[in-house]
Amino acid sequence: MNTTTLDTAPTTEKRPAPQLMLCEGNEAAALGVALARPDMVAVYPITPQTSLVEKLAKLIADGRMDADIVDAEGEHSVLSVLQGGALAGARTYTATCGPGLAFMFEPYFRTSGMRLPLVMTIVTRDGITPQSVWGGHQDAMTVREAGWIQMYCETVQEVLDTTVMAFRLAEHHDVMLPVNVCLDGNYLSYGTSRIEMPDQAEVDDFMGHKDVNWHVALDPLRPMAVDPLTGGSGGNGPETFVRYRRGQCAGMKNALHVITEMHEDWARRFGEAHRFAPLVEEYRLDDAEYAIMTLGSMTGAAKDAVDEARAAGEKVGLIKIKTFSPFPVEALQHALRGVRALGVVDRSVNFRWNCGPMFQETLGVLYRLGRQVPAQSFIGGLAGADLTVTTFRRVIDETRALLERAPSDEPVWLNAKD
Amino acid sequence: MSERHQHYPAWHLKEAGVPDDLCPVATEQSPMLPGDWRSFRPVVDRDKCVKCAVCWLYCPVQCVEEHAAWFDFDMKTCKGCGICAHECPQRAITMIPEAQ
Amino acid sequence: MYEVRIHGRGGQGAVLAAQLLATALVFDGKYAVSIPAFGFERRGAPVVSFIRASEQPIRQLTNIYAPDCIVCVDPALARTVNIFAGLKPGGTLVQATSRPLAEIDVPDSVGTVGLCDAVRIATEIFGRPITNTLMLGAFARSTGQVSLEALKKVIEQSDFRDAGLRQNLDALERGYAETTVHTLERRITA
Amino acid sequence: CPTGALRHITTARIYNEVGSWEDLFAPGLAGCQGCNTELLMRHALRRVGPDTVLATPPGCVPGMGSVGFNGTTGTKVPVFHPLLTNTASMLAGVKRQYERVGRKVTAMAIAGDGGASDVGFQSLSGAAERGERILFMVVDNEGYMNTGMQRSSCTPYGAWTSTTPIGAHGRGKTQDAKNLPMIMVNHRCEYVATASTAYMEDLYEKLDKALAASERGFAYLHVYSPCTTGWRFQSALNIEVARKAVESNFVTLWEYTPEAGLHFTRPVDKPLPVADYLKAMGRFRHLSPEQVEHIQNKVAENLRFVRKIAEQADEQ
Repeated sequence: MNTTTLDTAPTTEKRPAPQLMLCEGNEAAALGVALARPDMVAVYPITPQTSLVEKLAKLIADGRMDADIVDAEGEHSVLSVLQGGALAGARTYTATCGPGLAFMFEPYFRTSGMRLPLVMTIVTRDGITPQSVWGGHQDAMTVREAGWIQMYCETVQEVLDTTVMAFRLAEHHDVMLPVNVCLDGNYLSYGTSRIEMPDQAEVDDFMGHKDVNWHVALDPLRPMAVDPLTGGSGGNGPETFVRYRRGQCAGMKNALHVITEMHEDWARRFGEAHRFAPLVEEYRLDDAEYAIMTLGSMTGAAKDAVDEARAAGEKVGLIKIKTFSPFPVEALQHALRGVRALGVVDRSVNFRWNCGPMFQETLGVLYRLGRQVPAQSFIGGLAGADLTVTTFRRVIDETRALLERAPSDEPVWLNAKD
Repeated sequence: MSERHQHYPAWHLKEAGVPDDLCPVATEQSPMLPGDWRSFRPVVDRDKCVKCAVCWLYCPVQCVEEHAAWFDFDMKTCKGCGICAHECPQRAITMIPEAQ
Repeated sequence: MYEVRIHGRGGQGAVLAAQLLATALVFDGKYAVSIPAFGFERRGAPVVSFIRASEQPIRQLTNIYAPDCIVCVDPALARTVNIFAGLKPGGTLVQATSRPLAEIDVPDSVGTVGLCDAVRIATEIFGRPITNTLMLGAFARSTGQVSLEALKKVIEQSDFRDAGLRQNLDALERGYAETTVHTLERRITA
Repeated sequence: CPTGALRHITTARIYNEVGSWEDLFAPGLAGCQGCNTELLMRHALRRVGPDTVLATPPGCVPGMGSVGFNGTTGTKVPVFHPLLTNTASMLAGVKRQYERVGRKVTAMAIAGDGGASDVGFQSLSGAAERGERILFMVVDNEGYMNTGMQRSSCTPYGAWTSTTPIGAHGRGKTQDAKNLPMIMVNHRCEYVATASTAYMEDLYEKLDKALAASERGFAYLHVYSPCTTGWRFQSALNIEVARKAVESNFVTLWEYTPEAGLHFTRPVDKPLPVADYLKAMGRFRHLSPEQVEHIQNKVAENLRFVRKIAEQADEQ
């Protein structure tokens, strides 16, 4: 977005009184989708995503949303139908989680390779085995290397707002990548809270012109072969393949500043209730000696725990990751600048490193900082386990202890019996 | 029916301003010609050919060309499979070895 | 922060009641969050849902372990579930029951009891024991945390699949009117 | 027609009608010498025309370069390489969006039997159930020929493939072929037909009907396509092998619509023994008399099964 648009955006004073309502996270995602006016949604029900697609179906049945809805026979086809739709020019959306995400891995990987600007909510779910239908980030974390942008939401309002923004991000010409809005199964998907509905006309203005298949199309008026075989050990195959891969990585990198600009534009248009940290949120960090790191809906309880600790004189702050893919290295470097001990809470497991995935990614950022910061991986909230203020008081206590002693190589399993 | 058979011109990414590192696509037609695959070539006996088009109907590469009074083959693309010779009802086509 | 835990059985609308209550709290100008507990909720199985209300924005999206109030929409549930677990000393119990206070086993942590013969009233109104809207009326009467007007507005805006608006408004009003509230001063010993 | 005169007239008629229409594939494709699939796809796309989006899942069709290699394409209409598993669903999305914006575009698949009957069957079945408006053509060469002749569920009993080899314990495939077109009939598609490149007039008629049906619902065309390389016969004999398959009733040609039911389009009154067909190919060279008998019985059973449904349609 250029500055002209920002300057002409309506000011807070002119804005009509926001429409207050109460809804659950899944419903907020559906309302965000409706605001973004997609042409096509494809759905397949799976816990805890189901109420989201039910809401979409109802919005369409009630005529409140003008989109073609495809009840496909499985997630693999859900994403495939949308790829076809996008190649014919449709703005497209779906939602899934856990086993459904695993089932769609083949078209999932291809979506980013074809630079199709799909938006898909992952209503995060743990598992696949031990079988669990409850929340956890293992599904979304497992597909980290598939080239999608992933943003994690903390509140119901953030779900709604991020869902709308995701479409503009995906379709930005410097990005052209599919986006996952990650919304925690259970506590956020079914959690009901007060939100403000953005104004449709203003959202339309924010979204701008739609053109999702300017770069690749299946259109008899623009004949082309889409996704021909590329590579091989001879000729121009490998360099052709590398060119596309590098292009994907460049799109990912570009996404960082597009996400930042977009969040700023959004907050300017819709007001402070709609202001969210785009990449990394720094909470009470300014004079903090040590910090805890969170992702997604656990952050609310963690902030309350930080407030309690602060009230008791502790110099603790909190770092929340909003954008996980691309990983916000520079923003996180900034957040970690004065931190002398760090506790990172993950709701999933990195099997290779015996720690949480966000913890492992953060180690790379600390290396870039050139600082030896004692850091501890905490793993909790698996399979729907509740991460409460009490849990985070423990995380804070154990992180403070790192100021005096070395961290453990083992993760701290927050919901374990021991 | 005929409106289905209008020709659409080729489309070019570069002219449309699309970066070449976005999505793997191809708009240039493959220049490959398999005429050099042949070890036998079809030869038409023009006196026998009645232009029944059986050779055209069954030619996998569709390299049959119509002439005034007979059908012949485009040797740039003929792979020399011999189907035309085998199917010709007039026995008007013979497969002969390509010259060494 | 005011925290409520609603106990019921699958099919009785405890989760919906929590959402309706949270909405009414927002209509009263408060912030509110409701969270259902997650299990395999099937018709008849014990279920629970949580509501937080505050004058300030609410950040915690978690279950509630030390509620200010317990609403139990099923008369027999207390026999199988410890509905009083974690109740703050002097907290409120809002119970659907046909029995008088003397016949109800109430632990010392309870300071206020609201009783409503919800099954009987629901059967009169709906022909079925749908007690959730009735018990919202009972909650409003027992705690004063939410206004009857806000609850009415919520019900008027809701899309009920199985019962009419008039019936639900009746249920709400009768739940409010026909609840008896008892203050157990002697028990507040925290 | 014993004199061949009838054949002369019909082939010339097809040529006169469609011969001037453009071949919508590049002149050079890397199909094997005498490839029946290449023959079929060139005719089919010529008939269907340029207002088409073509999907060719992994297999011989893109393998011969129809979607191209490293920046060149082998097709003049928009063509893409879906996954082996999602051809029907991707096409459904394409077609739906063009319908939404009011454009008439044919969504067509040319898929192999493996990608249709095995790993791609779920999306095929789902699209057929939803009545997606697609022309789905299956090229049945009875195996995974592009990867080197492995068994598919459409491979017939007894056939050698590289995964049903002949050895001390192996005697070729031990199961009968899945009857995919009959399964599609049971989806009550808008149109289902079987065809053979040996019967081009029949094939063209069915392409016309399938194309029209694909504007109303799911149109499914199952074309038997002998594979000179995988079935082990000389390339020049391709059409003869295809013809013998029909003449022996190993393959039956019929069409189905929900209104008219199922009808044979080229019934064979005096079929050849199936052995005459089997002998034409190296992949059946090892068959024991018992195996040949099994296949002959299977041919009879298949015929009875299809006939029964055709008779039900006749009674109506």
